[in-house]
Amino acid sequence: AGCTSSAGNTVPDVAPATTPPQAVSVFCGAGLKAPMQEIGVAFGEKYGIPVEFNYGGGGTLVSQMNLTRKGDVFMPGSTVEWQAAKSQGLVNDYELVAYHVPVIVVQKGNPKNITSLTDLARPGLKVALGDTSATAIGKAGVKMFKKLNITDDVEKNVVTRTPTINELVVIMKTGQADAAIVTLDNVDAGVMDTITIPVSKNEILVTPVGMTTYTTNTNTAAQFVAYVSSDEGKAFFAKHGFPVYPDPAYENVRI
Amino acid sequence: MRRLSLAFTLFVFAIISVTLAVLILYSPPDILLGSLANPEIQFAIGLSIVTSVASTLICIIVAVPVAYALARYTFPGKQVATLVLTLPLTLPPLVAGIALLLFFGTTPWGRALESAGFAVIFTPLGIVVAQVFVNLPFMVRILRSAFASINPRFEHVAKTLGCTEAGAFFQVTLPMARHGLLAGTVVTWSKAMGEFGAVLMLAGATTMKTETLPIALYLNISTGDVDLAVAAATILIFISLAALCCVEYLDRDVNVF
Amino acid sequence: MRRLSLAFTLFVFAIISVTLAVLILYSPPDILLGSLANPEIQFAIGLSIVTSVASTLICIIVAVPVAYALARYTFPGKQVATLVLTLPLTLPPLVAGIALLLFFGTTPWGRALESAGFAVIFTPLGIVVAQVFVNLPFMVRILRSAFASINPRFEHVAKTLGCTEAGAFFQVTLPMARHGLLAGTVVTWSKAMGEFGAVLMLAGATTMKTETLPIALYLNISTGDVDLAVAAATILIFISLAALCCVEYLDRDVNVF
Amino acid sequence: MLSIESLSIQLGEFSVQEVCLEIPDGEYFIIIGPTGAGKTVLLETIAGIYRPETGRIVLDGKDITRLEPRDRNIGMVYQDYMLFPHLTVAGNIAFGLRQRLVSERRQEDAVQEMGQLLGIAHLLDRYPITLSGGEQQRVALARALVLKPRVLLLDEPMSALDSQTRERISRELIAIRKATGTTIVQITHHFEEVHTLADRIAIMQDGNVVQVGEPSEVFLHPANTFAAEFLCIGNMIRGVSSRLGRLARIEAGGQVFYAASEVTGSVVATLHPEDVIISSEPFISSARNCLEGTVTGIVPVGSVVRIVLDVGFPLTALLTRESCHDLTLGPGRKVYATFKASAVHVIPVTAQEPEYRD
Amino acid sequence: MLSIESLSIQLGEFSVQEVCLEIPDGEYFIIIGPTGAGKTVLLETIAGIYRPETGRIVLDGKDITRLEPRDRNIGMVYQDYMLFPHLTVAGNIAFGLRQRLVSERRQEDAVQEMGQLLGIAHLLDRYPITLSGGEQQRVALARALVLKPRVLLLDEPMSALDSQTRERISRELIAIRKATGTTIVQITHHFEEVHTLADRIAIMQDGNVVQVGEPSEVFLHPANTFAAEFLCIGNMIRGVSSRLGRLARIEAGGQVFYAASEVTGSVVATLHPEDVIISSEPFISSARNCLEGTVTGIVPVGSVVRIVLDVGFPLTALLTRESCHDLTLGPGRKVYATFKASAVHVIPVTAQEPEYRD
Ligand SMILES: Nc1ncnc2c1ncn2[C@@H]1O[C@H](COP(=O)(O)OP(=O)(O)OP(=O)(O)O)[C@@H](O)[C@H]1O
Ligand SMILES: Nc1ncnc2c1ncn2[C@@H]1O[C@H](COP(=O)(O)OP(=O)(O)OP(=O)(O)O)[C@@H](O)[C@H]1O
Ligand SMILES: [Mg+2]
Ligand SMILES: [Mg+2]
Repeated sequence: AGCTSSAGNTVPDVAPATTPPQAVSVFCGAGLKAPMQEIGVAFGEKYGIPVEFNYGGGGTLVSQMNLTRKGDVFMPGSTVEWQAAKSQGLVNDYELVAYHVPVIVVQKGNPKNITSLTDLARPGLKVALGDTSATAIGKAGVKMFKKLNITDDVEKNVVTRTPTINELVVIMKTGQADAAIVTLDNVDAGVMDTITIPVSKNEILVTPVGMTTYTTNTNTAAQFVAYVSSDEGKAFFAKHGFPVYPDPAYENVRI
Repeated sequence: MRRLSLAFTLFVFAIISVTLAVLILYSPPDILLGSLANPEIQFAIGLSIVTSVASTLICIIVAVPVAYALARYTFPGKQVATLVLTLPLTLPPLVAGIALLLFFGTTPWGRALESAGFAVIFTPLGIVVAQVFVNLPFMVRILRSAFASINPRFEHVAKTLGCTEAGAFFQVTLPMARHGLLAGTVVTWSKAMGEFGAVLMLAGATTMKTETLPIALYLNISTGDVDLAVAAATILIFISLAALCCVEYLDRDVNVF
Repeated sequence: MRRLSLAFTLFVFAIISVTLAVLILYSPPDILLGSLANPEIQFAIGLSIVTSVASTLICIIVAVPVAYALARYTFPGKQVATLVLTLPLTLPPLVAGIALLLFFGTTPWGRALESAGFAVIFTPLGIVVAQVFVNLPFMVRILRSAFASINPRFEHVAKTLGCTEAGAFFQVTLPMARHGLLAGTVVTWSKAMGEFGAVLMLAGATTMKTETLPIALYLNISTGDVDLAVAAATILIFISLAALCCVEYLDRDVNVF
Repeated sequence: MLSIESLSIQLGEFSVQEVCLEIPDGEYFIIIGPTGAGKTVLLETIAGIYRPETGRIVLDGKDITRLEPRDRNIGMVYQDYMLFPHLTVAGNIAFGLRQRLVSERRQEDAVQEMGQLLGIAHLLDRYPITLSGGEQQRVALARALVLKPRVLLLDEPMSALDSQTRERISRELIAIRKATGTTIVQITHHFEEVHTLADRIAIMQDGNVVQVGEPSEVFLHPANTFAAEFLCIGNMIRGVSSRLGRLARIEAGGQVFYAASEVTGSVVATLHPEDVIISSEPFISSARNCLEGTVTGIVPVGSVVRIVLDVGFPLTALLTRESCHDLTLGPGRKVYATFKASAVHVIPVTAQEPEYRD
Repeated sequence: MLSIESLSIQLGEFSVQEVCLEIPDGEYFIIIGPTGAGKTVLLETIAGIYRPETGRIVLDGKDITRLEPRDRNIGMVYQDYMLFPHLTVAGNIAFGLRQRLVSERRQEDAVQEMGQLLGIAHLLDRYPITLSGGEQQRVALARALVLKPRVLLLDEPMSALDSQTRERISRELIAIRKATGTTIVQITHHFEEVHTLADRIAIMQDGNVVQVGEPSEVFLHPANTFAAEFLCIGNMIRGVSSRLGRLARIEAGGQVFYAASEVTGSVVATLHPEDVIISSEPFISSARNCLEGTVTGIVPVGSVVRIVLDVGFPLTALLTRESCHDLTLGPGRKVYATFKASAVHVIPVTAQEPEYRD
């Protein structure tokens, strides 16, 4: 079987290894596109193995993997999606690469004077959050509020829960909410201010990378996973504003 | 010709029915029944039906005069109007949602509407607004073609028989364009029923408030739960089936040739 | 009637143009130009145009005989076929994508096609397949109505003038249905151009390979880059504008009343 | 009184120019003219389908030129019927009544009555597309008649009917006009209808009204050679006229005959074939022209026979079959053609007028 | 040779039943009949638009009943024209030629020629919807004629034309038939066309062919009272016939007259008005019937005058205006009506036949 329609130096992804080398197919969270795209180029130059990314929401990627059994490497936004994939037998072990650090974003200049998580419980605020089941950030929020015991009060302020972080960014940009919880890499400093959440109260997410269970391209896949989780790979994440794993600041993050 | 087109029909029929069958059979009956028993899904079904019917009605009411004006009258700027009214067709729903969010959230008109009690952002009303915005150009485009295919002389004749202009339109042109009207209604309602991107942006996905069936389904996919998603899709298919049966019943026998 | 319908037109025109203007003005010109210079965006534009044109052509070629068969012939199971061919209309694109993934990924037919060199999963071909699957029912529904509105006696007359059945269709029925055909083409092409969910599912979002403009836009939003996304949408609007101008030019003056 | 005051209509390259007509109440007015003369355009303008460029249409002293069609109280039967394809025959007939909010019951009664009157009662539940041409035409008539309009415009309303049905409907039209005083303006290509129905007629040519008058008057004295030719006046003799007392002495083809006219110069003399008497012997009287000629053709035309003579110029006479038989006519036979000077109508040939051709 | 062999067609409630016709090559065959008789359905079945239930259509020995319309080499002009609205007049006329892959140039030439022939050359670039009725009809004719088919079916092809144009086109049709030997089958409501064009005619009623024959024969000897009535034979006298030598002695309304017929019993005697001679004095001869009567009506009909007498039953005679004037006829005047026994046609009245009504 051949994937004749793909461009350039890509080659069939299920055929036995031949020359030119078979591309690594990476199912990658859409939010990680910026650093991963560069890693792909660097990896290709270094090992002469092309990398093909398929971007999407974590859930979408799991569905695709489940239905098609394609993809050599899986790299979702957080370990939450990894667990979903693992429960379906699609992946096993991972390497951790970087942190997705939840932060509070507020409108530019912080007009509502929000300084901490507890301020989100203040009556009259408009808060936008991720969906509690569909997004890792939503799940993280639930845990944070529970820890602070402000779940009910925050819930009263929630104007919308969105299925991806994308909508939260757009909502903040169009001024439809006073505050939202997003991850650090999503912050657009031009239009919003960031309020950091202390690590103790935070629910920091970690981005994993690993091989799929069914890949036939084991060697290159392992090579790619190793590259991404190497310091060389992590540097690209650092460049794009991700704290890389492991970071002493986030030492006691539970995964 | 007959043989060829029947062969094509059989072929397309086979592909679509196999695909739908694969989809429907994929979700085990117990999951399907489980979803149906779920109050969240029940709410989503109800909300989807109510909003899609409402937005389709609004589309019809608005699109009929607009399409008629574009098909019949000449007025300054008609060509520009024709283009602008067709443009939103290509907007991906997500972008349409952003545009609506920008319009209602950031412009003075949008705020004026909101303070006049017409709040659309993150409300069920927003679902209807998003569906209308996304579907209206479809309805207008289809109806315009339907009206343009009808000889205006019939209206003139109706007027000499005592009709007002509106009377001639409602008693002659509209019934003569009923094929196009039905096609437009089916397309609009179907799209409204399945609409997702724009609704999500403008109305949000608040459980038991603005969660329509497609959104419920998307949330399920996002959690990686394909089975539940497919169950929701199956429900959607059965609702459509019922609705389309009604429309086909209306469309039956209206060929007077 | 005239005044009322023009008022409606003006109203809808105003809302749509303001909304589009807000969207277009939102992305500063330098970002817009920047995106246009970006090879990834350039590739996405090209891919979008190529795949949407291809899928529209396929839709036309397939839908014309199917719609004709449904409008003209009687055959056993016609009612069922009519319903099934309209059903996918309501499927949210994402679900349509899942259905296609199921079909091509899990069924023996799908695998047979793949081993025959017709690989659609995560390939550009998949984009076309997804667009066709999602849009074909629209085209069929609209064309069916257009054909049903044409008196078959014209075909009979053409046949007595020496036409074959196919000749009569292509020289009489199809030109007489050109309004509906153009409407269907505009709708189909626009939807193909903006299609996202089904394409994402089936063809994936591989940069420089299966990344269409709506997907580029989605990826931009995902990385928090709303400005770039809106710029992509603006480009989409301008492409549509150009295409629609052509279609309106074709549709001009074809009223022979 | 329906007055058309210098009405002009422009449609593409074609125009109706400065038409003036006065049609008194209850008149049966017929418009004739060659195909493409603008008859339909004129009638549809009166009905309100086209907007005139200039001129006025005045009905009973009220200017209706800019009035909505529905406020004119004018009914029309269209040449192409224009039945609504999505309504049954009954629905078509009742269409106008429904606009007037007539009760369902009375609509039904009126439709039934019209159906009986026009012989289409058995078709009421059918759709127009399944009707024969004549049936469609009668439905179109019924749809207009049922409204009992003040003025009825009929555009070739019986062209698709056989002569029996045509006669029956003509009788009904006359009865309706008598009962209601409706003014009827009709277009027809049947001269028979002109003779049996019309109070007055108008001849149109190329968007102009060429002549208006009572049928007998117009047939006897066509205004110009076009009218004479269009009216199929059998004999049109080109000649030169000079005065001779109170008569005109006309020389044509080497022969001389006399006409009761004062026109001199280059002329066309018209003479109806039925005014020509054929006899075996000459038959002299002061009032009559008598020319000798030979029979060149005998054409039976329905119930009569058309005899063509050569009397220096071709001359046609109309005889009943009986007379033709009694005279034992045959080609080459020498006979005499007698006609009154008063039966000859003389039309001056003006420079502008196109050459008379056949 | 076009043979229609017991053709039956069913359309809704209407049916054409067991029609048999034999039309030899080059014949001009005319079908007449009241509106809704099934003439159009019959013609369109021959053209291939409707499929017959039973029966065969055979052209030149070849069964074409199930053949595709395009393989029949039959041209048709439709009653409702059926011009293609999306094509110009030229496009409509060239349509059939395009199917035959005739070269562009020759198409254009043929279209031009047809345009000239039918007087529509100035309309070639227009769309049908802007044409007048008569113009559309001529385009429909041109579209069929240009293909020079083996058989030409014309469904009321000149109903929307004025008499001059009609005459011109009739002449062209005759010329075309002469030049190419085309068989022409035409439907018409104009008896004039029957007389001037037809070799043979058929009368249809309610889906049946009632009578076939040469026009003169059919007009003189209608097969039944329906045909006689439909043909507008002016006098239909109901009476009782008995044999008297080689004649039939017919009693009607207290009067007695003789007919050259062998039919006895309850009869209807038909007599053409033009066969009745009116005189002031009786005019005795062995071969003639001479009845005394009073004038009850004088109706001028175009170029002739219809005189209605009461001779015990109503009797109509046709005179030229001249004769009418010479006889100084007027209502109430006592005159004598003379007609030959051979001019009277006697139709037996059978039980099934519907009552003769007017
Ligand atoms: N919309 C139009 N554009 C251009 N020319 C037109 C239009 N409508 C009518 N005409 C022309 O105007 C002329 C008069 O048309 P009209 O229908 O009045 O003729 P008519 O006298 O009724 O002829 P007929 O006896 O054949 O019905 C025709 O030559 C026709 O081609
Ligand atoms: N599709 C149909 N369904 C039912 N009845 C039909 C259909 N088509 C025609 N008829 C009926 O068949 C009869 C014959 O129609 P046809 O058109 O042959 O009449 P015709 O003799 O041509 O009359 P005309 O002189 O009025 O044109 C009519 O009474 C008509 O109503
Ligand atoms: Mg006309
Ligand atoms: Mg007919």
